Amino acid sequence: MPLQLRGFRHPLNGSTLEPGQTQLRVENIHLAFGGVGALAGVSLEVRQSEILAIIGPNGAGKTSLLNSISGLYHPQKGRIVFYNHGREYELTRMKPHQIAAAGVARSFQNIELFRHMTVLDNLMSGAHVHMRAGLFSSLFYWGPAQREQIAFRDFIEDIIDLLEIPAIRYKKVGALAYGLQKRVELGRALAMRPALLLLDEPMAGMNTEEKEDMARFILDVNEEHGVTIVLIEHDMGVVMDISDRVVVLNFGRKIAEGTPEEVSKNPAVIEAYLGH
Amino acid sequence: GGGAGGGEEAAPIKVGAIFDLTGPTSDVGAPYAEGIKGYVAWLNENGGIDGHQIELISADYAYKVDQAEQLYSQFVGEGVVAFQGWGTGDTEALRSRIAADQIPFMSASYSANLVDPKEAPYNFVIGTTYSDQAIIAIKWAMDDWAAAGNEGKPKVALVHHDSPFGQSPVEDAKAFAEANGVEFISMAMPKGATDYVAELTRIQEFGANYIIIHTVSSPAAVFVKDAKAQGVDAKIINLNWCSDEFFIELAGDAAEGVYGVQPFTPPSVPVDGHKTPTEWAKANGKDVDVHFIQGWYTMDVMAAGIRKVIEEGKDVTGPNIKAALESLANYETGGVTYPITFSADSHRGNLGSRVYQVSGGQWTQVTDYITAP
Amino acid sequence: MDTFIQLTLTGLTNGMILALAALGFVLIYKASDVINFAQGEFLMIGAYMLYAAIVQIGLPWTVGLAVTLLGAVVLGVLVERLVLRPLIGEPIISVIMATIGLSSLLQALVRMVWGSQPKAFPAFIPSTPVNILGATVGADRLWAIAVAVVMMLLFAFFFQRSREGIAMRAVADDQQAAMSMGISVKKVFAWAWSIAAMTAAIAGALVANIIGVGPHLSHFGLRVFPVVILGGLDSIPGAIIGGIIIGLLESYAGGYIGGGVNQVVSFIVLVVILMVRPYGLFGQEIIERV
Amino acid sequence: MISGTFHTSYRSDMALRRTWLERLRLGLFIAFVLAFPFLVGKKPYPIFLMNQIGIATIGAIGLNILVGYTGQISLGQGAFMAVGAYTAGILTARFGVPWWLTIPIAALVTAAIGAVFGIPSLRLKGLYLAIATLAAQEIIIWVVTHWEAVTGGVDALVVPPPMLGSLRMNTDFRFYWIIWALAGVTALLTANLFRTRYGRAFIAIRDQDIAAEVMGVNVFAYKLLAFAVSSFFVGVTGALIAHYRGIVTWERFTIDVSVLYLAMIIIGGLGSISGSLFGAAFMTLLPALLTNLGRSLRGVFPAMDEFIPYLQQASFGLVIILFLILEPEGLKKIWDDIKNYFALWPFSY
Amino acid sequence: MLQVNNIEVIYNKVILVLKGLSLEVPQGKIVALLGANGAGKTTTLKAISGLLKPEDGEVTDGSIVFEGQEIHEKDAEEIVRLGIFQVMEGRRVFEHLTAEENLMAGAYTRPGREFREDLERVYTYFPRLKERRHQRAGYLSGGEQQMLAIGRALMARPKLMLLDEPSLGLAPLLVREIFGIIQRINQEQGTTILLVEQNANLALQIADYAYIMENGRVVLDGTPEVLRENADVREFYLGLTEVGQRKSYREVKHYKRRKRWLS
Ligand SMILES: Nc1ncnc2c1ncn2[C@@H]1O[C@H](COP(=O)(O)OP(=O)(O)OP(=O)(O)O)[C@@H](O)[C@H]1O
Ligand SMILES: Nc1ncnc2c1ncn2[C@@H]1O[C@H](COP(=O)(O)OP(=O)(O)OP(=O)(O)O)[C@@H](O)[C@H]1O
Ligand SMILES: [Mg+2]
Ligand SMILES: [Mg+2]
Repeated sequence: MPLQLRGFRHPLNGSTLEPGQTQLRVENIHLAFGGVGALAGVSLEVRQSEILAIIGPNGAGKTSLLNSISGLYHPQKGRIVFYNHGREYELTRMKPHQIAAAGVARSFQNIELFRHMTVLDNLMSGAHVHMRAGLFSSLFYWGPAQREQIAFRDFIEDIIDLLEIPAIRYKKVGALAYGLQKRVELGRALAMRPALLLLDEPMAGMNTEEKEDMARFILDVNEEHGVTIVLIEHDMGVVMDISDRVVVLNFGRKIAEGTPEEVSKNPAVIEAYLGH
Repeated sequence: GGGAGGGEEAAPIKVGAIFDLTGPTSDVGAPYAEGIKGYVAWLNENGGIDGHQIELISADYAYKVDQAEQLYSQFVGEGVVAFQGWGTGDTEALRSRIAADQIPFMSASYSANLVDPKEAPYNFVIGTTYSDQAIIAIKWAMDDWAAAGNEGKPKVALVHHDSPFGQSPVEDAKAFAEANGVEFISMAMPKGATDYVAELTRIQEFGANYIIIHTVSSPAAVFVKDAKAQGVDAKIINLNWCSDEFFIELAGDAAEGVYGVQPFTPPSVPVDGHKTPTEWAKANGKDVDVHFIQGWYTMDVMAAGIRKVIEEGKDVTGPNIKAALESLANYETGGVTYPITFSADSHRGNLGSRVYQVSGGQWTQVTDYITAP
Repeated sequence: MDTFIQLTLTGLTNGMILALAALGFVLIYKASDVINFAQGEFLMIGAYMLYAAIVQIGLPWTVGLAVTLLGAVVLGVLVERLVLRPLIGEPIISVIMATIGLSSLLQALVRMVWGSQPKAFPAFIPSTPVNILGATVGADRLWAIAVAVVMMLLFAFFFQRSREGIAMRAVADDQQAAMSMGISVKKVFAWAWSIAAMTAAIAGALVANIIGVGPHLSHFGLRVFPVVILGGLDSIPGAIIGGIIIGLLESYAGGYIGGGVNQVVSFIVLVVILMVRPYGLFGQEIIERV
Repeated sequence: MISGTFHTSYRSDMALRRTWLERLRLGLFIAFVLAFPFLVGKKPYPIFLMNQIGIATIGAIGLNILVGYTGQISLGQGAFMAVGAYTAGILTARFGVPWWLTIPIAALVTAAIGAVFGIPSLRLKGLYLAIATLAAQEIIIWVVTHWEAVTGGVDALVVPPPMLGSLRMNTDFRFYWIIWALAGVTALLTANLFRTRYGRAFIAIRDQDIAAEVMGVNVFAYKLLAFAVSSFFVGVTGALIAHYRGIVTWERFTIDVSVLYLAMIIIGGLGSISGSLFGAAFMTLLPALLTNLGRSLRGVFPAMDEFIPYLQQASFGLVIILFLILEPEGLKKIWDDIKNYFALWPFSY
Repeated sequence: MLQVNNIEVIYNKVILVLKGLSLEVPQGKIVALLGANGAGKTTTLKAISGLLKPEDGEVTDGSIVFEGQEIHEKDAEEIVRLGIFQVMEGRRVFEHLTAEENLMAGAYTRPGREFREDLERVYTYFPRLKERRHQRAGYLSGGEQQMLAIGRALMARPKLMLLDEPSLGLAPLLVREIFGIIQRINQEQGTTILLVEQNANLALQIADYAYIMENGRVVLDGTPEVLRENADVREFYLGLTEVGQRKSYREVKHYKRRKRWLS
């Protein structure tokens, strides 16, 4: 037990790879809903500890791509491979909860928190995959179950500090301001101790100041804990500033890839997404 | 306690009762309740039992079993010495409890399970049991078949309510039929159906000559209407819960000619025993139907047991009432029922029923008492 | 073969009556996401109102029917106004519970006014047996089929094309957004409940014509569940087809198997179908996108 | 929460009762339960009512785990209770298994059956699932009444009285202790469950099942688990009824019972243990209250005699409706409001 | 055309959100309403359109006058009939209805004979909606849903259109397209527009006048030209540094972090 306890003191990163190694490979995936194609042969690679931004017009398939990675959608063709714990996970064959256990965490385009739980419980439920206590010891709240809860509480408190939300710990999330909810959602994903963090428009609907805060947290997680981040965002200011690489989707296809500078000068991207 | 004497001061005797006035069986539960209440009122107006008034502690339980348990517990707490229940659900649910509390119990559930004092020591059954009614129906069918000059034995179908109440006579009827070489089938009537054509189709394929219906009036009425529409020519015999006035009203023309096995003589066949309840009801603005009579005489038999206890000078307690009832032999109800007899070995109080037939929109007598073996 | 035709015909007529009872149920669900546990009571009250109009007051049956429909509208509006409207915005399960309370209340009212005893219903539709392909069926049941079909067509048109129909579906989707379109949610609810009460009254009259009027008519409320779930809670054609399937199933089960398996069979089939099609045969899928 | 309470360790911060006031309230309640039979002078009827409340509380907590906490509406409560009752009854009556042992066995059997009937929740949601559980209700009761070889079919199953040495335990007074001990254990276990990952997963499924799945909750497995845990306690309720009443009849477990228990948890408070207790008490006492009100009314207005049962029935419906309109979050909310008022007292406003 | 005079709005009888807010929208103009998250912009629009009631909100003081008529006590449906139409935050399309049925719902208060013509008009503004007219709105992409929401408003032919964050979640190109269309609607149809936006930059480009609110009150108002010169507006709404350069989110991080250590 003590050994594992020390484990919780480790940074939030759940990856076993070295920075720069390939962590996720999306290979030529196709996804259609009753004839309507959402993804038509997308391939890309994500490397350990980078921030990869995915941009593209509305309906380009960005969310669908994230949903495919986290197992909510099942592409009709192609594979998605994820490397962690010294093995190769074929995500296209796994269920969402297995993918979560493998080390992929995410947030959602429209906030999908557990509305009737407190902030603390939301974060604690993020640590679900790491908890081990059995049903019976939990029912009786016996030694191991109790010790585990307390150990994780400690871990969660670190996230609360990081996201600067100690004051709202015991609040029900449903009653919180929009910006705070987005923060809690990030916290819940972090509680999974992810190797790969997928963020779907984490800053939509925020004002400049809130965007600045969010950018700060994302950079903290990435720079200090080394967590790989894939992020969808429409605010080009944010994308340009914080991402290492950018992938551009349009009509379910990848139309460009590169550094923010390269991509923002790409005529196809300007045509489809940025405008003149 | 009771005791002799019988002055004005005599202590009232508390009897508990639960009725279905608002539940699924309230159509018949309500007149039955009126009968019981009417009898008690009449008895009290006429000096009670040897000067002891009967205090009827009653409430509606809407055929909800947990309500029955609750009311039972409350009334026993208030000191009732005997209990009038109603349906199969409450009678079964309270069976163990009344035995432990030693409270004699009567109800309108005539299930054969209740007549064995070893299993249900405090239950007393006033009506002919459903099993006996079905057997009487088969017996009559055999006689009728032979009397009409037919060869061999008739084929009999029993359709019943899809519930323990309905299921209750099936085994015994089947055994009796087989023992007498009568071909027999039974089937449940689906709940809440708007027609029974599917069942009738099977009965016709079976080729039944007699159909026994053991359910309540509304579905029975639908059944006979369908039978008429389908041109079924088998004779139909209703058991007691559908041999009543509602059946005739609901089935209309289709009711004509239907037979009924009924332990309680319907008011349309006047007997001595009808006089008192009818007069009392007229004076108090109540309607009299067969269920009213049924309630009235159920309470009458209970009162007879209590009277016996008082006459013997014993305390009016559950065990004493039980003993008194068990010594009741050939108790006369003015021709309303077959004479009632209980013993320590059997609480099957009523061995015989008559067969009636609907004619001119009312029940008329066809046979005298037929008894089951 | 004869048996088969007879069972089929009976199943069909039964199914149509069930479908008719289910229509109002579906309507309420469509407009307000509410499962109305008091639908059986609506049906019963409809039958009693017609009984009162024809038998107790002695009106000709056409006038009686009109009065009954009017009464049903009043009932629907009252229920909406007094019970449902205060609950707008509350969790759906509370609203459902309220309809359960309502059923108990309506039962009591009916018994207070008309007593607990079933009554013969004056056959305002003749039940003369009609012979079809060697099978017999009451004329009243054929009427039930006709009425159900007409109602279904009316409903389908109403929801697909008419402005009020669209408004109703909009309200079911998002009440606040509907209000921002100038749609009066209160009016839509009042509409939905009164139309539902009217169809229930019609179904009640037809059923009472067949089995008499009494508190037991309310059992129809429960029998409607397998029908609407099978067809899809929010589908008008689903109610009809669900009704027919359940009607046939019960008829065949009763005719070929017997032993009281009829209703259990419909529930078993229901579960199996739901496992394959979780929104019934025609119900619309809940859109869940993250 | 009482202001000015600081917790010096996560352990005390995560305790079930976090303040002395909360602990005091719980202590008072336990003291009340212990003293009740003596307060009423061991009279059977009040004790019987408390017993009904206790039994219903266990069942309501069970149902609340499924409906209130996990968000899976169930109309199968009655049937699951029947499974518990028949299992306990058959084991004692036919196989002579000691009565106290049949309670956990019945609970486990019910849990297994509950999990089986939870399988449709793999694909069904909301009201569709509710109707599938209604099917469970119908199917189970059908099996109970038709599987004569095992259940005795439609005949009532007589259960020999539970004996402890030579004491018959199912008198109202003696069974009281068994019921309330089990009710206490049920409440404690449930409270514990909801401060670990299992309970949180249940609530997560209720609030946002897709997010729960992506957080690593095996939603289907946990739904089945919720059905099983819920049915476990419902099975306890059934077994208690079997031993307390000494007889098991199917008519005690109809759809009405399912609806009654749903009413309990809605009126008491969804997703709340104390709410389950409040609801159980309310729905048990309301009819008793109405009946007695009716009886005393009959004394005052004998002419009303005929209408009183209908008034009773009507007021039952009316009380439910009024309750939902005036306090849709249930008795629990009212209780919380009172608590909050006094927690801040005398500084409120 | 519209005057909001000193209104107070309270939610659930306790939460005071608007604390004496006033603004004016002249006929035929585009007026922008800017402000931080939670400032009460949406609340203001709902107070005007009568949509507060279902959320248990209430105008407790002040008045709202539209074309000389007090409207703050009227029901939403009445206000729509008077010619005010709100495009709600977060699109709120009817997911189970098709795109065209959504538009039909928008035309609910209009006489049926104009329907075809209005529909064509919407399709000329949003050709993409025509392609998707038989698709369930729930499956449209975010941008298409936003178009549908605005299209629904057009169907009602309002005199005053209230737009709540139309750019939310839209791609940059589409944002510009939508703003262009808003401007066209204003010019071609003469529809008056009250626009709530987080994207201050764009809003100020198309507005004739703007209000900035904070904490339930208007703190600043003026023409876009004037506001753009205001230092606070430049820093907090337009995200510009003192020298007019766009701030970098990456630098903000270090700046903020330093601040965090200090505090
Ligand atoms: N569950 C679904 N069923 C049917 N179609 C879907 C579903 N999910 C997505 N689509 C369709 O797939 C396409 C891609 O949608 P997706 O949500 O991935 O776009 P996006 O790039 O995230 O857009 P946005 O920037 O607006 O969020 C769209 O046309 C959308 O309508
Ligand atoms: N229905 C409600 N009940 C209680 N409080 C509410 C309600 N709606 C909004 N509020 C509160 O009112 C305040 C103003 O909210 P409003 O939605 O008007 O802000 P906003 O300026 O539109 O913000 P945003 O930019 O996030 O959309 C917030 O503090 C919010 O929490
Ligand atoms: Mg997206
Ligand atoms: Mg807003």
